Amino acid sequence: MISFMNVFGIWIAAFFTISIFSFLYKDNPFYKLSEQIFVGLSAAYWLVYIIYSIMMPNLFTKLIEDFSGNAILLIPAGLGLMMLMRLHPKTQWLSRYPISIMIGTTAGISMLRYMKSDILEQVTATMINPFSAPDAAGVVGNLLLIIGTVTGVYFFYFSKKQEGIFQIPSKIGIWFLMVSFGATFGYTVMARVSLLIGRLEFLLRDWLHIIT
Amino acid sequence: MKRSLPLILAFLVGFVVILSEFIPHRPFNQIVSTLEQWFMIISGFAILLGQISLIRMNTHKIVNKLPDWQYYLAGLISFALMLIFGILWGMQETPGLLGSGEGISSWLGAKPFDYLFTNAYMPLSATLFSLLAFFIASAAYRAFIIRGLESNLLMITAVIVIIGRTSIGTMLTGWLPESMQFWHFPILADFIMEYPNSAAQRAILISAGLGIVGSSLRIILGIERSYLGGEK
Amino acid sequence: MKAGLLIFLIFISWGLYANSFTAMDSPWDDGKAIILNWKLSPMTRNVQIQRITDSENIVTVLNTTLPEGEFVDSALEVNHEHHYRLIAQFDEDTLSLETTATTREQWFYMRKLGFLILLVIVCIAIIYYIQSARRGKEFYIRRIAGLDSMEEAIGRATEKGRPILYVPGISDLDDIQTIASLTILSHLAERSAEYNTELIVPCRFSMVLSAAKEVVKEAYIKAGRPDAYKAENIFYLTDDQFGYVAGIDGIMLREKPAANFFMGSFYAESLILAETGFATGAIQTAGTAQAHQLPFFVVSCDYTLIGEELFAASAYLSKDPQQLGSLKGHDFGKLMVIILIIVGVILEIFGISVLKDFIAGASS
Amino acid sequence: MKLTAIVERRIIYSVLLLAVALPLIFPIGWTTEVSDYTRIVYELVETTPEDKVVIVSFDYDPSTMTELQPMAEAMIEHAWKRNQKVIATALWPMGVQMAEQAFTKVLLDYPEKKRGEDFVNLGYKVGGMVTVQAMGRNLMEVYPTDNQNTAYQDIPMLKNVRRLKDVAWISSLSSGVPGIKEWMMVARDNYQVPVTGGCTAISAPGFFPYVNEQRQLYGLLGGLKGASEYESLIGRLGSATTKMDAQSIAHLLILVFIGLGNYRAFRNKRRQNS
Repeated sequence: MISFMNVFGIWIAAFFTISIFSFLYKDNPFYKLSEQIFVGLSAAYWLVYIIYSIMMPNLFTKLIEDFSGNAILLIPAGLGLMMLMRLHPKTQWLSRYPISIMIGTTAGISMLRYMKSDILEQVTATMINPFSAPDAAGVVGNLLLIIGTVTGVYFFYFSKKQEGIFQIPSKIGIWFLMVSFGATFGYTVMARVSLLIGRLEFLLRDWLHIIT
Repeated sequence: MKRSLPLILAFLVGFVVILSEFIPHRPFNQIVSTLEQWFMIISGFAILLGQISLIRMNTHKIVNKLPDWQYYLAGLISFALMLIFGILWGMQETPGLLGSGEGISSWLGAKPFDYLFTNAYMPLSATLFSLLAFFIASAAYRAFIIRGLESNLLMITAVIVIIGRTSIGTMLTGWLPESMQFWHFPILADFIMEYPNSAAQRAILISAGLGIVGSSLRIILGIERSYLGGEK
Repeated sequence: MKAGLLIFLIFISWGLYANSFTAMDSPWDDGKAIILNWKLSPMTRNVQIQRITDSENIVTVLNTTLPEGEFVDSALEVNHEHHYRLIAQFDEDTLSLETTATTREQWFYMRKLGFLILLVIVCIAIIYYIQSARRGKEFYIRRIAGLDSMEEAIGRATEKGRPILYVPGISDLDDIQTIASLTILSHLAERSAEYNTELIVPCRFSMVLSAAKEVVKEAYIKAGRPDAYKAENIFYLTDDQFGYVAGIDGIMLREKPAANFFMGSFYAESLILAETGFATGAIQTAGTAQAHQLPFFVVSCDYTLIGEELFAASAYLSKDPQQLGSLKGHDFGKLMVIILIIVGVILEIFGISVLKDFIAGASS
Repeated sequence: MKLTAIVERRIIYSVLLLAVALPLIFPIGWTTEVSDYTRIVYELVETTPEDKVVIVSFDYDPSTMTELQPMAEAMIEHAWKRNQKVIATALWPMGVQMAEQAFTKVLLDYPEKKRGEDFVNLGYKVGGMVTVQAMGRNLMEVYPTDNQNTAYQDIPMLKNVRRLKDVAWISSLSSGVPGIKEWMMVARDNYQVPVTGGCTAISAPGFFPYVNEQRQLYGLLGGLKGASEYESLIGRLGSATTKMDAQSIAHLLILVFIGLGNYRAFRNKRRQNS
């Protein structure tokens, strides 16, 4: 039976694979069906996943095993229930408390994290001696790195009319952005084609057995 | 009151989080991880809101026989199936209400939840992801056009990096002498990735970082409050 | 006899040579580290440092040949006395030294001083400019094409009698980009209420759904059209990244929105959304600070808000003096960053790393 | 002839689909220039004496199988060719099945290799870096049995393998955390066992700096390209080579599309002008 169910599973997978691909031609009943099944399955998947991997170990198991030691967890549990009060129009305003606590946390954490890793770390990484590189290409590269970073940051300067001489660094900044966009695009092609190869490998090998 | 108390809460929480970054002493050094855990638990409860919204919407469409209602029925059924399987027999090593369902597992080769995961969810997700290969091709065809200096830069670097990443690049310029190695496609592509690309990425990170610091500050100070909605 | 004396003298000289091994609590930290210092005779062959924990378990924390040095033993128990033993091997002899130290947690991280100072400078600048904006000072803001187009996009949708699709990104409320996106949504909702154009907002997370509902409802009330607000147009699809995208693709194909907005945090799915939207002929505006996804929006959308432009949007759209003041504060930060980089590079060229180390302290 | 946008898209999609599918069915076997990163991995395996025991760790799941599975197959084949014995471990739960699949595939060419004597699958253990640390002290405590429930002490090839120090090299095929970095930080830095491995093309640039003088990583296979280079070194026309052919053709095709797009834009412009 297992082997039959295995083969059956592969046929299901092949059906969904082809249905999603069919979307590239045009919208059709197979895609519509797969899309809705996908939405339904995945919504339930994450619900079950969150119950077993987050709610059980972090809340329920802890409260059941040692209630008094983990009584503080009643606060987030209470806030979670306040969130659910949204379901009733009369009690909807209660959900503002959990939301504001979560947004306050987010704001605090983001402020620190981005100041540290996206501003200070990037700034120190740019503080280099451009002439310390072993070869000419390295020196040119380092200079480009410094100029690109500075002009790029300047491009985002909003509160000054970028005219005349002030326009030049901004223009250079855009060039760097464009080079970077092109490079990122080109760099990603391989990874995306790999995904397609993976699906075709499934269809041709596991389903049709055309290749080994 | 209904409006100002949440703002005060957001301020207090945000301020304490920032303070705790600089204070190594207890209890401050545990505040952030505690709040992060709370966040997980609160959003764990909140997920039900979304799911209820999904069920309501689908039932609405099915009951009123709106266009394509059959597909929404299929969606609702697959939602229920996955949920029931998960609750009854659990997922992977976690048992459900009825234990791990050895009987049904030996028949299917896996727990029903995992069976659906592997044979329906995974292929759906992977195939949707793989559509990117097609879209990257059509976007390249349409957008990488010689027009002005900026779009040329975009196109030329993309072409260099695409060539440099595969064996085509090695074949095309492999004959270059040692002194001109810099122009060898794979090396040139690496150079672009390492220097001009990093520079622009850094500029984006730094300025967006400032935007985030500013927005966070406005939220903590209660200036940015649209997320709370109206007064009533 | 002479030989014996010689050996004795060598022995004495070892003794005289200040073989030292000290341990001290690492200052200004969370009390999890101890700094170990040793200074031994240069004839040392090998040095082993062991931590002797309470249960007589002996852990070797370091093995080296250096006769002197410093080592930081970290991830230790807080406010606890720790015992260390140093075993030094000479050519024929071994020497064992012991020391103890107590870890202490302090009230400030000294290494984060640079971080704190810069953070405070940026924050004070932002608050200062907000205050001066409140007092009536006007700030200029340069043009952002992606936002000027919003009007045009809404107009087009109204003309064609088709809805507007707004995707608030795929991150939860724990991403500031999502919150920035909700602020933009509030402006857009107000405009679409005025034009009486339908607005569809699919959400990936329940928290975002709740906030988005509040935001849109408020905007409709503000525009004086609470009757036109349709709660069912703001809905949840699924928590799954690609499931969510599949759902949005379906909406784009069937509802045929005339204008698509993708604002917030996006990952790999950016191109799927933008290309499908392009195929349906919608006018598309995107905005994200996710540097890796920007190229895909740039090639497939009509307008793209790049990086910080997403956060500048609410100031730009509302022309609210406080928001503009805050933006001026960000610009101050940019100026500071540019100056820091230039000064840092010049100092580095002369081999001075003080500034770099001071700032880098925080991230280590 | 004027094509509508929809027809153009459909043509692009069909051509791309064929361009990727055909090389998979009819392998071309283009050889590529072998990079140093790959050669170092090859030489490590090649110079390890016979009868040594080695570890291949499967730290990935089906989502990155396209790139990493060929590496696993090629490295197992190479080790067997040199008569080395392979232990499979997994820091990712799905890695266990990945290992079984890889062994099954290579066994087709090496039917004489026996489970327990030439290879063993110890299975998945949770914990990442901590687990690797524990393996450094005592393998048997971490893995009392293999995935077939055979007790550790009853597995012939593991008789002289007590801890990580007793293996000749470790290869982590890694698509994230925990993965190659954890192996490197513990097995290489603490126990001085050569650590090598492979990762996806996207994450490779982050790991190449570790392939340095100190050999923090003993070479690295970066994505399909690395895997196909390895296959060409051991003389195997494996799936990485055929997939790399598909990659190269797809890349070429995208370049052709860019060219055609420009031609079309150029023609449209001329038509507008005239």
